[in-house]
Amino acid sequence: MDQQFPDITGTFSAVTGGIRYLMPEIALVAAFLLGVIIDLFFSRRFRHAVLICAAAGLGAAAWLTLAAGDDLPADPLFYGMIFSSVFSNVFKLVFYGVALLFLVLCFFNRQLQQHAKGTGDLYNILLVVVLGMSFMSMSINLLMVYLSVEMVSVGSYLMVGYISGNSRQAEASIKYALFGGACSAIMLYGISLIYAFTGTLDLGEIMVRGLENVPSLSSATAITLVLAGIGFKLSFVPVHFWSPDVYEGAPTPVTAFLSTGPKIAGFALLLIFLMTFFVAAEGHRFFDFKNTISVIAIMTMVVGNFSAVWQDNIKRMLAYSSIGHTGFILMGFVSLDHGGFRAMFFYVIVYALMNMAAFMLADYVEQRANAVTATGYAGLGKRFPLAFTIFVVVLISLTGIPPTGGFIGKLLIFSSVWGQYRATHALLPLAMLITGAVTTVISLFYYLKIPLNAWLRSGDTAVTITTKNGLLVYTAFAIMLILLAVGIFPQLITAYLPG
Amino acid sequence: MIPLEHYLLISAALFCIGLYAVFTRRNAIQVLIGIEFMINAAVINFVAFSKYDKAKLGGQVFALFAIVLAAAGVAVALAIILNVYKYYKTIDPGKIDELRD
Amino acid sequence: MLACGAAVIPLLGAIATYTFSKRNRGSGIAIAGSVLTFVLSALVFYTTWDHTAIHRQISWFTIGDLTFTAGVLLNNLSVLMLFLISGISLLVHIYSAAYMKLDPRLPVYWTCLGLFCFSMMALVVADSLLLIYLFWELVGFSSYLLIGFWNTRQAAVLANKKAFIINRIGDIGFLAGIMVLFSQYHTLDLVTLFSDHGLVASSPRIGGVWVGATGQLSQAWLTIAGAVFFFGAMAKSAQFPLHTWLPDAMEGPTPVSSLIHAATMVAAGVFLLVRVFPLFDQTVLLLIASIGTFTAFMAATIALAQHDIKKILAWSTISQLGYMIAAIGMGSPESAMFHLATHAFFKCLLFLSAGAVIHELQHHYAKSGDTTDPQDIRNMGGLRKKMPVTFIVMTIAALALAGFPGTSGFLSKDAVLVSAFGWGAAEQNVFSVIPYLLFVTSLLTAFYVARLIFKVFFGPAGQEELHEAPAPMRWPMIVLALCCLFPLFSVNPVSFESAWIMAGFYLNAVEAGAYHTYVPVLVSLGGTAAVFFAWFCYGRNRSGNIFTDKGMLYRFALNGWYFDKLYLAVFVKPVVLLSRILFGFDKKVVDGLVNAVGSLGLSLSAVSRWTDRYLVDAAVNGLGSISKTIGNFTRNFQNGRVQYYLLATVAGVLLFFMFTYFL
Amino acid sequence: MNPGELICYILAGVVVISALVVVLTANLVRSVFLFFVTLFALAGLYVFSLADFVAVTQVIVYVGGVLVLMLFAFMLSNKELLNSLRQPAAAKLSMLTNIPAGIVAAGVFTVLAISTKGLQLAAPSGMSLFPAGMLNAGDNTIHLLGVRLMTNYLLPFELASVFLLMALIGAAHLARKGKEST
Repeated sequence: MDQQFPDITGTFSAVTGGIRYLMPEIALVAAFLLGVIIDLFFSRRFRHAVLICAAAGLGAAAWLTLAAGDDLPADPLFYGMIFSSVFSNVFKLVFYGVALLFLVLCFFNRQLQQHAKGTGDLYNILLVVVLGMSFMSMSINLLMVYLSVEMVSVGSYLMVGYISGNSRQAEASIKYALFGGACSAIMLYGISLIYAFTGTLDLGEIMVRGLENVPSLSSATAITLVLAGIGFKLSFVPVHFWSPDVYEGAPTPVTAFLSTGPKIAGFALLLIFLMTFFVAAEGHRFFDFKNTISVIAIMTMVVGNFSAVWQDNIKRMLAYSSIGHTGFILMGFVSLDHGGFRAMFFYVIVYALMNMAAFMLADYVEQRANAVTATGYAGLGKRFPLAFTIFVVVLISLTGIPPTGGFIGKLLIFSSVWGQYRATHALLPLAMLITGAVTTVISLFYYLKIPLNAWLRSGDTAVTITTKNGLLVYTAFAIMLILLAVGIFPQLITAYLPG
Repeated sequence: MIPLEHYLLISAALFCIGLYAVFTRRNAIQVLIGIEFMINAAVINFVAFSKYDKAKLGGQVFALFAIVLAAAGVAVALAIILNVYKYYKTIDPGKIDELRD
Repeated sequence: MLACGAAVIPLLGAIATYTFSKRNRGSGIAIAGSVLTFVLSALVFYTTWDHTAIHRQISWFTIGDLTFTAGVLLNNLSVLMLFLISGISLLVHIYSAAYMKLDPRLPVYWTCLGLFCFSMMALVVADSLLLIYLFWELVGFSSYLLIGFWNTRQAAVLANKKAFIINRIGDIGFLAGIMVLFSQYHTLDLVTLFSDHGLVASSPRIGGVWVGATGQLSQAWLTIAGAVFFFGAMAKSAQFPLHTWLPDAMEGPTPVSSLIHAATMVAAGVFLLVRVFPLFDQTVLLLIASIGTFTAFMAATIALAQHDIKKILAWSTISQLGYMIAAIGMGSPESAMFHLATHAFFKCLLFLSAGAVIHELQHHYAKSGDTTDPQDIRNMGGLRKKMPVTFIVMTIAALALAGFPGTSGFLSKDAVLVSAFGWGAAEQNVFSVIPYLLFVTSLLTAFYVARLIFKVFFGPAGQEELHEAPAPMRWPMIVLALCCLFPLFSVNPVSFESAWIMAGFYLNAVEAGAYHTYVPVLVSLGGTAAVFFAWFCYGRNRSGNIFTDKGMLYRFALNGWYFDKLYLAVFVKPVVLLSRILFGFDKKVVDGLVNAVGSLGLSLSAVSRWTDRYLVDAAVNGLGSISKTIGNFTRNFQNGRVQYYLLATVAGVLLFFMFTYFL
Repeated sequence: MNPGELICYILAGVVVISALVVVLTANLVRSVFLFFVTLFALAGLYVFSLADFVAVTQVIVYVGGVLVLMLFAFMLSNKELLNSLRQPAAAKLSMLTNIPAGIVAAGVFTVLAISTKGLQLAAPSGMSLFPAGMLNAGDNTIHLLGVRLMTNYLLPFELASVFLLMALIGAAHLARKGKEST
């Protein structure tokens, strides 16, 4: 056909060869397309048809990921677009799990179920967001990075504004969309600078060398802009401003999902981005990743935890606390070669579980007792003993007290940072350790508010208690058991972690 | 052919103009226009440097994707803006501040 | 394994009481479980004491190439603690059944108590620092539940929050210590680390370098490791400056105070220090000795001025814990353990007797609708005739606390003091004051405990129709009273060295010589003098009071040396202030700077308020457009606006960038 | 300076000046229409960078799609727009309030300008990073792009289609009225 492309069949088989490694993603797309059709034609007769379809798609994707097992490609797929590895598979399983929990939350959320326009589109959007997240954990090309980040972002704006049942939800969505749009434009500009400096979009050796060739100031500018874009997904300081407002305004199931799924996808992306430079071991010459991330981690922990102390609204408090957790997980990134890799994975998984459980219970209480503030929780412990018992355990885990998974996670992160400190005797790891320890104590102040109010204060007599949705609590209960089991037998997770 | 660093300068100027619009405009649609400026600034870079990348044409392809994704983003953002207008009767981002500490 | 069984039964009991508490309200199950635990512990104790240590472990989990193990370690130390805890908890269980009979949340009480006993016992038999840490936290958590058991009282809620947070602060020290040790030796197993030929003992410290199994650290880290472990123990064992939670923790039910805050939980800190004893170097030991002595002295002076019967006992607990800690610091962990064991019995008894008194008075006041505080010793008197059994057992306990011959306290206190004087003789510098301070403290102890007894049991009888506590409360007290006498510990009532507990530990002969003779004599004589002095002040005629209520020293002591206020000013307020500042910054991104500065001081905020008012006034006065513009300017930076979030974000990134690359 | 370069600079000038006016003018309608001018000038710049297909896409997608959407949204959301085309005069004073924003934007521009200045990327050192050679004015970029999109960039291409479908569904959902509601 053309002398430039002599072997068109060869190039094409290179593409088709990669398809078998994308079975989970294909399952998601298939479920998405099927869901669109079902929503159009059958949703009137079977209200939950799309939900079942989405759950089936996610289940199939999870199963395919597990079934693939060790069948991993040796080389990047699709001309260096993505790379499927053990680590991306772990992330993908977390995403699918979080999305399934989100579906459970949606199923029991009265506001969503009574939404006049139906919930079918939400599940379809969710599938695409999950698709984007799983590509975020695999992309090794800046085009794929941008595309998958945009998929997740735009999908998230839609999810936040999905109901728009009141002014606050609409406000949250516009804030999210404008902030996110600006951040992704900043990231795009950073990518364009990297392309201008290096001439390649592949995250790899050539790019690192190209960035080395330009003055360190230039490459630092480009990398800073890209990090700001990734930071938007992670909501670390100073790119965190949006998250408290959006988390408070969004419907609770969406908040639960956003503070878990896309955030973890952001960690996956950050990991890929950093590994590019760490593998080449030359990253420090033009950009001091470790110190930058250390400072960001410290600031993020301080801002998140200290601001949370003042919150009364539970969702807002959890939003700030999730900022604090972001800072904590970032500590693991600084000490990747001292066990931080494992620690980060472990913490991310445990964080996903406990965060989802916390929001589930917040949603449960919100729906049954109409309480959204800590002071509004007064005396509710006696009314919902099971829910609040679980809540206490989940909060204990979030604080990082044994015998819960949160404790093991914190222990692993702390010891990896300690290892980093031992290796370098630098000031910043020590500062991180101290900040981490202090903010852990601080976090006790606001986490304690919930049991304090629920159990130890007597509340108003007339609290309207509406319909039962026990399964939500039982799901949270199951998560609590997992957290405890993981706290006592960390082997349950560590045995399957890469790194 | 103008030198590549002039392209970089033009794009930097456009980027910062967009940034300024995002910070200051009192109308959400104009804020969106600012974001579009920032995206177009990146597109200038991609296109200008793509000249040297004949083998993969990464810059031009990226530019195409950026334009298409931006359009989709704008469509979603406008739908959201109209929803906001329903409740606030304004689309001044500065006046939409019910959610705060 | 019997020991595992002993440790787990309380947990099962806790679950069982929680599940099947409809009938009998859980008391039966709880007491039965407690009896079983005690029997098992006694068996374990009988088979293991003075035998070779038993150590069984399984692989717990693996991270990377590091394997963590879990298991039990039974040596003299742990079986003694096991026996002690199970014995005292059995008695407290029986006592509680009567004391808490009328409480509507009795099953919850049993559950928490069971959880506490479980975690405490598991703590003492655990064989790795990580496991100890785990149960250490559980102990803290269950005590949090128990202190706040009467959750309708605001004071109880505050007290348990305070206890929990102070304990958490200490836990960070513990965790830091674990991390240092782990990075040095890559194991947390107690036997591997701390046995006679363990890693700690065999790792050389040459030329300022601490050589470990996997590398070397500066010797400073050895000191730090010891210091942070001590820090952890300080919080649990209520040592200065982390002692303030303990007196407040008396808000819990009295049996809880007795079990947790006198006999067992606070002993966990001492236990930990004895467990990791080989780790401490000279600096840390000196620190431990000084802090312990200071705490002992300080708490004793505070106890002099308290009016609340439980508060007096609480401060005396702190003081006695100071003794134990000081003994460890002076390189005599065996006497610390001995004192721990004797103290557990007599302090438990003191609390239970106090509980009996409070219980009776409470009922009496409740019946007559009186609102007098049933815990204030100023309102008591003459109870000797109404509650003779209580009077006798409490007096025995008080004598033990004061260290009179014939009691167990005499033996253990002498053990501590003799080793202190032996140690002090070797010290040339200012630290040689430590044994004398401890001696003075023992006189103070005799005085305040005599004051307590005289105020409560002597003098004119105030109340009518008071009678002895019910039998389930009385009998545990009598049993404990017998345990406070010397025969349980030593056949020879005057020589602590013949005590089996001392013999059971590696007894490094105290080269004391003359101290053996005159220290016990001095203590006894001084104690007697102090008691007579107290009789002179309080017993003979109640108006006599050497402390006038207006004295500065008196107020100083009454308020616990003002530590709570100091902490409020030095620690709590800055934290609150800092979080307020950060909150303000986030709240009003840039404009918040004004508010942040404003929150720094009332005066500054007054200035900013004045500015506001001034500007508004100016607007009215015709400077309309300018002030509107400025007002608009400040309003622009108000919260909730996404554009200002973006501006702050970009400005933040820019500042960070400039700071990194242009400065 | 040959005519090509001159036109390039003129287009660049138009881009920057019109963008500045878009941002600074108080008149909303004028600013939206000047946005149109900026986009066209940008498309011209792309043509001069040998990216004719990108230029065409720019015109079709932005001018034909985005701008029209924005105008509609304008009409729907600014009822007073039809009455008075100017913002209230008081808004002019609010220029002062934009000073911090101006400082930050100028700061970003300074950093960007410094970090891209004097890179001499057209010089051989920059070229060496781009081993496959340069595009020529005569190259058929549409052909090249087509082949690349079907081979190297097939995965993002397909993924973008899924993304667009999702955005469409979502935007339609937000904009449409509920089935039951009036």
